[in-house]
Amino acid sequence: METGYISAFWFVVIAAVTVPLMLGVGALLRPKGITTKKGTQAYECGEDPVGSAWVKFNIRFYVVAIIFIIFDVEIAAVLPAATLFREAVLGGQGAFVFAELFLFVALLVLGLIYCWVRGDLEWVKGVTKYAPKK
Amino acid sequence: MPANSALFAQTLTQWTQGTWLATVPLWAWALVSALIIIYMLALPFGGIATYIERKIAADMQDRIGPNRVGPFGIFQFAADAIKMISKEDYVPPGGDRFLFNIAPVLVVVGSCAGFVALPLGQYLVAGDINIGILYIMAVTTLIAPGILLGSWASENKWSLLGGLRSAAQIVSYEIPVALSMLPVILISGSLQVGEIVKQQGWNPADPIHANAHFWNVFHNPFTVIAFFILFVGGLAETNRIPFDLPEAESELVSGFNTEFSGMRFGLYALGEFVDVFVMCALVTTLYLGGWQLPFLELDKFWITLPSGLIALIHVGFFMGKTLLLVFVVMWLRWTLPRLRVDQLMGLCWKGLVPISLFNIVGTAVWMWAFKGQSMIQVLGSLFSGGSASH
Amino acid sequence: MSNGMKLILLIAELVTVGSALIVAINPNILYSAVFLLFAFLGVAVMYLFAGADFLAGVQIVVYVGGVTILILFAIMLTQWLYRLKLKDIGSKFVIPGVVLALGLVPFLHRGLTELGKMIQATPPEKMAEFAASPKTQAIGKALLGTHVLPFEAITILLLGALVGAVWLARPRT
Amino acid sequence: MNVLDFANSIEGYLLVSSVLLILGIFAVLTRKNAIGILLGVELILNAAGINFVAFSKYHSAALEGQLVTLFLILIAAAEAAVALAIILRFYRLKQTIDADEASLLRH
Repeated sequence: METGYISAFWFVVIAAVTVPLMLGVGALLRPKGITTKKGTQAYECGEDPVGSAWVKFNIRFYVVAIIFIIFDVEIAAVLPAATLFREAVLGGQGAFVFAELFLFVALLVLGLIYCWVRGDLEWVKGVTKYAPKK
Repeated sequence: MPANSALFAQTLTQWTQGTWLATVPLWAWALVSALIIIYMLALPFGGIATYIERKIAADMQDRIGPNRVGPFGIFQFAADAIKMISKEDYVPPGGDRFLFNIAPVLVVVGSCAGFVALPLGQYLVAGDINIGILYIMAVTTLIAPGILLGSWASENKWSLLGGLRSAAQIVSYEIPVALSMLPVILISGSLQVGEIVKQQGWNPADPIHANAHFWNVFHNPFTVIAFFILFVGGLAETNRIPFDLPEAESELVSGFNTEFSGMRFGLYALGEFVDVFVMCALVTTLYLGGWQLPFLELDKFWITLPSGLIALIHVGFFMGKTLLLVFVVMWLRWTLPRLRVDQLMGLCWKGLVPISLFNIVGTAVWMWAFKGQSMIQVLGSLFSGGSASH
Repeated sequence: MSNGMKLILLIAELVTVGSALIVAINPNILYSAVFLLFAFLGVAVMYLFAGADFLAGVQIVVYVGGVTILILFAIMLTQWLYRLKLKDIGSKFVIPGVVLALGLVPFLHRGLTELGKMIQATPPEKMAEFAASPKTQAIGKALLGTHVLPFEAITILLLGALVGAVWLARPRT
Repeated sequence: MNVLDFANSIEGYLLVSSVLLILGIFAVLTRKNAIGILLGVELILNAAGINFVAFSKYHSAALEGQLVTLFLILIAAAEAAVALAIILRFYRLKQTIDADEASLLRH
């Protein structure tokens, strides 16, 4: 294993330790005995919060996440082939790698066109459809 | 034979040759390099950036800005830090204490760990690992779950809405960002950041002409577009204006960090600024030649410069380019209005993603047609009658 | 490999197992999802130590950055259903579940103890050389060479999954 | 055998993988919540991935195991997307995500 990962390990450890460290330093420095009164509420512009804070939200967030994960996976899958492209081009045999890359882009474009045409990328579509007719 | 890619630690080892520090093992130097970069670069930058941002804002709005603490108010960030540290450590009573505590850790780790693969100088990169770009993509994904969990744990409607927007925005814009890194990978044939920067030098005497092709942003017309897409996507991933919907103060109070106060808020703000730096440094590394100077190679200069001076010049150029981009980020804040949610998603999926897919094909065709040479090299070989091409 | 590195691997394995335990038995589904994130990270470190650097990166990008976000969205979207009855464990299959899970233990134990005899011995230096070699380009060559057919099949499957999942998730009137 | 060496051996990897498998099966069978079942499935898939990677290093010192794991991760992501979309659909139809309620082959 490369030694660079040792650095990565220390970075993660130090960054993770920094958070409790700073909060701990604060606990030592700050004046004692002054605490917010119990029974404080969530800050919603001074009004009393109505209902649970864990509201139901727009399902569009979820559809976007689904589209994202498929694109993300496709990109991860094409990275190894992409690193070979330069070598193949300089060696005069780029056609195969190029075909592979083109297929990758074509599949992503197809998926994107499907989502676009069927309106999954329209953020406000659901709202306007359910809005009461005048 | 395992490759030694902890270049920063290795450099420290070499500099301390012959002193009493020579017996310190590599892992300890790796720890030292992590301490140096996080505590002397990342976190101070996060602090000073708040001061710089306020000063820039003041200049643009014809105000004076912070001017009380120290000369030109330069110690304002220290005063802010002391204020935040000494504030009450507040956890919302209805919220989820465990998730509330763990969320800032994820955000800070996600932004600080990205520094590992950023080459500050030729030999000043903490870990030049061979999946460098993938590594940076991987660690920065920790930020989105951190923001989402923190907003959930706050038990506040504004927080939750801000967190959901933020997560959706970060994951959406990760696609154009990743797609805009692909042209660089096609050009360089490597995920290793050190290798990518090395190829962006200028060396017409190189036997394989394509090995040193000047900055990637000028490699072909498509990479110019990809550079801008990467920058815009980076703005959105770091929740900066004009993409600051997650913390839009006019509609969501303060967004996902509404309930975070004192040092907890400080850590979020710090994480955000560090993330801005990582993003700008990544753009610099991939497209603006990293530590490379335009048209100069200090190693092959007509006088032999001391290696320490070369390292300093490299770091200076890297920081200069990166801070210029950071300045642009702050400049945009006072220039552009905020987008609406539908415009945000539309810009990403209907604008940036198709264009960056087009860029990939375009770059591949260019590479194929011109044997991997850049625009400048092609023009150069045209003027010299094709003699420079191999 | 030095003892310190082995210790890091041991910690990663313990984190993986401990997080998986919490995923399986914690009644609060949100905590299960959060600890699933840590289990994914632990598995990524284990991949790294087994010489699969590229896979470790893909594991984090896909699982932590993708699947976890998706699961968290799903939990937050549906949570008002079960926040009142946090006790999530307790389907019809609790007893079969415990029996089956415990029943697998002797088989796996036997498999593990017999394993040393079953696998062929790989020379340690070959193993170390394999673990140290960079994998990205090698995987790329394999994906474009010997394994091109499953690779293409999977990219097409992903397109199908995108169309199907978006169709299922789309709001209807 | 030293515990550190055990962690770095194929037995250590397979022990982790089998514990993940057992816990995954346990979660799949005992969860009422359909998303909980999905969490269990993810554990099982990761257990399989660990197995392939471990054999790839310790048994054959060849790349095949890693390729299978790569395919596995890619398919697992598609599976998660489709499974969560199905759960969402079920939630909209029945206003519940209790997997025990999903007993009809139609909607």
